[in-house]
Amino acid sequence: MKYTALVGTEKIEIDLHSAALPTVRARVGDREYELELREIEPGLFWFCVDGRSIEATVLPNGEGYTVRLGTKYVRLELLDRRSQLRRLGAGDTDKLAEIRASMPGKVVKLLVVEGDEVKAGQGLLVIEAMKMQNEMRTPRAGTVQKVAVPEGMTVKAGDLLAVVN
Amino acid sequence: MKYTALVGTEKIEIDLHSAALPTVRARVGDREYELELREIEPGLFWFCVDGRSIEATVLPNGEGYTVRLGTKYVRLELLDRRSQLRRLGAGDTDKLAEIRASMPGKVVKLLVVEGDEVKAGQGLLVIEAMKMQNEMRTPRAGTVQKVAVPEGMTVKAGDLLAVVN
Amino acid sequence: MFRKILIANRGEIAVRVIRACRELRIPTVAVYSEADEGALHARMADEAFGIGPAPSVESYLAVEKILDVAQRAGADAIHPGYGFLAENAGFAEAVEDAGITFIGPSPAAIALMGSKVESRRAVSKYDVPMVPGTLDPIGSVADALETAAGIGYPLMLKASAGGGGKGLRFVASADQMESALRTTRAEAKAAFGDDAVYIERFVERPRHIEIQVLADRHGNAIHLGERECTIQRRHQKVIEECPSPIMNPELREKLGQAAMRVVEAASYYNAGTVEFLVDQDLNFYFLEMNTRLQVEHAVTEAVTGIDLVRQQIEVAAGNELKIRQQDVTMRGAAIECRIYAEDPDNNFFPSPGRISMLRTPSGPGIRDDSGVYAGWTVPLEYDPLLSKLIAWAPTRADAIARMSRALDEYQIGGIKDNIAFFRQLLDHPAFIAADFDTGFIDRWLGERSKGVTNGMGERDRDMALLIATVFHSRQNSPEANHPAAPTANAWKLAGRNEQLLRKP
Amino acid sequence: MFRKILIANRGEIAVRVIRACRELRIPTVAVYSEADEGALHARMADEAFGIGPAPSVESYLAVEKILDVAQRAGADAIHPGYGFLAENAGFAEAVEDAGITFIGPSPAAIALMGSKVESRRAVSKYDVPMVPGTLDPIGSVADALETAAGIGYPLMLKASAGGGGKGLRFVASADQMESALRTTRAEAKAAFGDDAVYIERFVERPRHIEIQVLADRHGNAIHLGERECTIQRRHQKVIEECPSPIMNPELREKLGQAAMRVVEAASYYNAGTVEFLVDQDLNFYFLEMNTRLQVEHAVTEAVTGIDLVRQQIEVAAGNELKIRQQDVTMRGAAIECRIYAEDPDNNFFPSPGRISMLRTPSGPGIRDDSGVYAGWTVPLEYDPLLSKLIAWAPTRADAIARMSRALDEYQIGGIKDNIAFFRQLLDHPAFIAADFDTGFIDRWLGERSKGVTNGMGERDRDMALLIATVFHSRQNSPEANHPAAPTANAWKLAGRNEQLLRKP
Repeated sequence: MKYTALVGTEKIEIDLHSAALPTVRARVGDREYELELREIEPGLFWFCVDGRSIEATVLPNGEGYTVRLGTKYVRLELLDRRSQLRRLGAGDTDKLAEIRASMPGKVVKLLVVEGDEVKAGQGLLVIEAMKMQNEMRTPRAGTVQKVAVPEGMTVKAGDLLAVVN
Repeated sequence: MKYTALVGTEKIEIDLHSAALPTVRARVGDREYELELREIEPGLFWFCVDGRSIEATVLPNGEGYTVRLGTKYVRLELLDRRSQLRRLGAGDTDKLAEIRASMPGKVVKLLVVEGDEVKAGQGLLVIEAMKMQNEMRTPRAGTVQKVAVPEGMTVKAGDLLAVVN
Repeated sequence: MFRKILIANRGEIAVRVIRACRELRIPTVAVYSEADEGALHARMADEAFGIGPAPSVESYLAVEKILDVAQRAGADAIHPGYGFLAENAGFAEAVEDAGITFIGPSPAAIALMGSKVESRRAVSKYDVPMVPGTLDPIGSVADALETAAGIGYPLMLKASAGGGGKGLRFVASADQMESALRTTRAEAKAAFGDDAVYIERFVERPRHIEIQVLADRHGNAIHLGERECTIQRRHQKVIEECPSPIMNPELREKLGQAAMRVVEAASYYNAGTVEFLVDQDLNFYFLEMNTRLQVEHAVTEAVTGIDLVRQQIEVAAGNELKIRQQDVTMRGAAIECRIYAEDPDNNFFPSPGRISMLRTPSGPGIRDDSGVYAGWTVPLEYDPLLSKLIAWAPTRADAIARMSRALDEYQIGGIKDNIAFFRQLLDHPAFIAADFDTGFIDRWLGERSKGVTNGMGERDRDMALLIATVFHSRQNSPEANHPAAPTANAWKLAGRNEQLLRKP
Repeated sequence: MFRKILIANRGEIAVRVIRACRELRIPTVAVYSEADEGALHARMADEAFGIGPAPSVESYLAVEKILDVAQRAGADAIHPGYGFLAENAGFAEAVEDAGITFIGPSPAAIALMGSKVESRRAVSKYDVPMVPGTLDPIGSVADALETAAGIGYPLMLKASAGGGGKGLRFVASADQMESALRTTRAEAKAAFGDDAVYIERFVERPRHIEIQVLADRHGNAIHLGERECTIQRRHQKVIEECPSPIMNPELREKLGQAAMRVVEAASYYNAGTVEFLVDQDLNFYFLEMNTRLQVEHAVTEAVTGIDLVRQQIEVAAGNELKIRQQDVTMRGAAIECRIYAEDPDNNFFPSPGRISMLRTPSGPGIRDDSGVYAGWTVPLEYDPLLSKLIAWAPTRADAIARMSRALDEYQIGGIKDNIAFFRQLLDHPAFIAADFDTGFIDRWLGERSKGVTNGMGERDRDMALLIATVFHSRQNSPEANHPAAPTANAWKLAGRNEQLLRKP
């Protein structure tokens, strides 16, 4: 099975030969690896390589993963063929700013209505979670094209809140 | 589903009406119970009854279970129809003493051979586990009818070691 | 001593109080909201009662419901923990009116110290130095601008009913006043039900140092040394220490004496904390008194060996303080990290959700005061504090090393946490040198690396990618997780095919 | 300081040493046998090397393999923990010969104190009182009977190379001698590779009290107070305390001075423990010196605040002891319970196997030094010690209450443990009154209830049976555990039926 890992802007090709624990084998970029990987519990792995004893945790993170090896971490997105195609098909959204929830929470106040002119950095609405209030701001000046959520609504991380063009 | 619980020598009939968490219902003896049972993780349950907050752990124990409610425990065997039949079919073994391993371990020394005459309390063999040696003794005098394990063998709890008649 | 204690709180502080009660062999009653069904504090208490929907106003702030449970369960004392109703004088009064002991100070002391204005007025008569500012709440934006002009910028806006870093705003210049006033009032209203706000001069590069006090109802009062709470983010404490690295015996004595005068001014009893700002020249100013247990009480416990919750209960039961001032000795150094469900790489947004994995540290000098467990879903509705991790060692440097070690052991899966953030903070030269002020974290966050990796080598990165890919592929093919399953399926399939073949 | 430390051990003590190294920022090397693949100590170390099959002689006792790993990994010091090679003078010598520092005393001191006979001979010159007995190993059964007749029954048989309660037998009368001698020799041979055995007079109702010592290579030595280790089962310690409840400053001073003379007699350096028997009149007798860290070292750490493993490493690196005798202060009281995988209701038989669930206690004053984790399979081959649980509090009574509370929080699933046994022991009036001797547990076990229940009421028993039945029925119908599964199957089935119908 072939994947493409996206680390920041860098793309790394991964050819996973075997995912059958404990012996996993893959080509990462142009380097071949074989690890004796033990799954201590789901998402927590342990392996030894060159004598080094390494614990790795894999944490789903939005559309990707954060992998920690000891105190070091790397964030990545993993694209299989399907998600690559989807990504390629996505349109150019440079002229729009989609403001999305970066945390789960509740919309406690709308500060604008559709059609309002806004300055870059202006607050659009306030989200509250775990006693924290956060003003969600627009990164660009423009017109509020859409307010996607009503006051009082509970949103998940990634939900669309508003669009500014 | 009907079961018989054996607590020591006492038999208690249980008619389990529903085992679908969280609401479980059963008649125990002649008393009806309904509990809102949460499984915190396998074998660890939590429920409230009359305001009391109770954690219950269920630990498989040989052929039965040990259930702990707080610091109190009860040991039981649970017989469904099949195991009741098996139990009823078992022959009378009063004239034999079956010496079984009460712990997992390794047979490190045989002290008797088949045909030996033994006194009550005499050691038959020595089992070692986790650096502990234990002489397995016969509860009754008689003749060693069978030595069921060779030296060096690893045994599980409950395995037959020897028979004295 | 009490027959039964109800804990009007949740999470790690409810667990903390239950532990103290268990050690005193006093039965406990927990209350829990619908979001907290199966929460650790409810599981650990001897009795537990649901008190309504998730929003605090309908459960943990619902005074009538809590009093009703107390009476039904036969509790003769209530411990409020911190937050929620802990500093609500009306609650304390309702509790006492119901013939139940409130484990805390008198309603009058709570009311006095709960008002920044009244408390400063009372304390000012007792020779305790204070930061220049308004005593009275400010009115309109125009009033605020006028008053501010008199004091001078930069300044602070503070909710009169505030505490714990909520309802605080830094105002650099006049043009920020309007927006700052609006948000501070809104937060104050939401958090404390009171939107009164006052103004105070901003002290440059201050330290935040607080004195723990204990007083009984017989006029005995002692102080248990200080806590260094300077490391804050957006005016909320994130890491606390005991002792303060800048402390010397003379300053400690002076602060302790000032705290005793505040206790006197409020006719205070039970545990309390007197907060001071300390400037670069070691001048100190009274900030406020917290009339409850503090989140960071455990660092004082580690250094003095005194169980503060137990002392609270004993004093509330009417006992005389058994500890005299000369019995209080400080040994070694302790640090506390507040482990939060939040994402330090995304502006510290809270991260509620299910904890899929939990590995907590232990070993010498480590204490983990947690309110969660593996499998628990951290609710959206409450404070994101998961646990307080405390490290004690003979010296501050050793305590830092020990805390680093413990953070490396701590693993939380399924939600985001600030463990890696602390790990990085403890390596910061300014932290190690104890050369910081209350603005340290906010300045440092600007420089802190938030890239896709924190310096992982290429080979390790490759292996990390490989492991993520293995995890991903196994997640998306469930059979891989259950080696037995494919075989069983094959079997069934074979059986079915056979049947089909045999039929005709 | 050292570049890298290899830990020639496993389980909780290897984890303990790794923690100390991490705090000193010294990289660690773990070794593990085939039975310990994935063991906690291997996971926590910076490096880990497999060293062979499960039996200790082929792995943890295989000197050549361990030295080979040390050299390959570039370790310049080896910590032996306790047990295995910790008191093997040959190993210590081989380590030093390989140019690696042995973190422990000199090979000569190990050899001297490892021989009960030689140690008593050496110590006897330094005015340290001793129990009457043979200095030389005994020969045949006939020799033993003759010697015994001279000393008088009851008496003790002791393996010359023994320690930690292994290779010890009580002999009440002459007719038990033959069997006792055979088993003691066999156990001694198996455990220590040496079947030499000696005889000692049995002291009636003695206390077992030991003194912790620390000495550097520059002639500085201190003692860190005592530990009460009287609570034993079959001569193996099960619960330890610091301080001893019978201690007074004069006796402590006398024991400390005697321990210092033992250190002098052995030219001892590093950490060590001098064990004494103390009779009902507070007379004391030198028993032996343990030339290593003790299992129960953590109670001393809790009370003195001194990290003994760290001190071991610093002293081994050639540093002078920084702590002087007058710096050693004892605060409060600490208790340790040894959490074993064993079944107290079935003669304490070991209970290896997979840990299906693990909930460890924490909170104020609690330390859990564990070597296992949820999901780990406790191997059959080694000591059944899972963890050491330590409770500290200002007084002994408070420490007992705290330990009880922590034991209530501790939950281990899948294997048997002795937690409930400790819980019962801590409630025993004789334990609470500290009125016990080394035979206390063995006498108490006779009376202890081992019934099918420990006094659960009928209603609770009914609910317990109900819950067991629910658990049982869910175990035996796997769908119940995966609520989604039946639905999914029904779906597929429906789809299949539809296809069949549509085909013709």
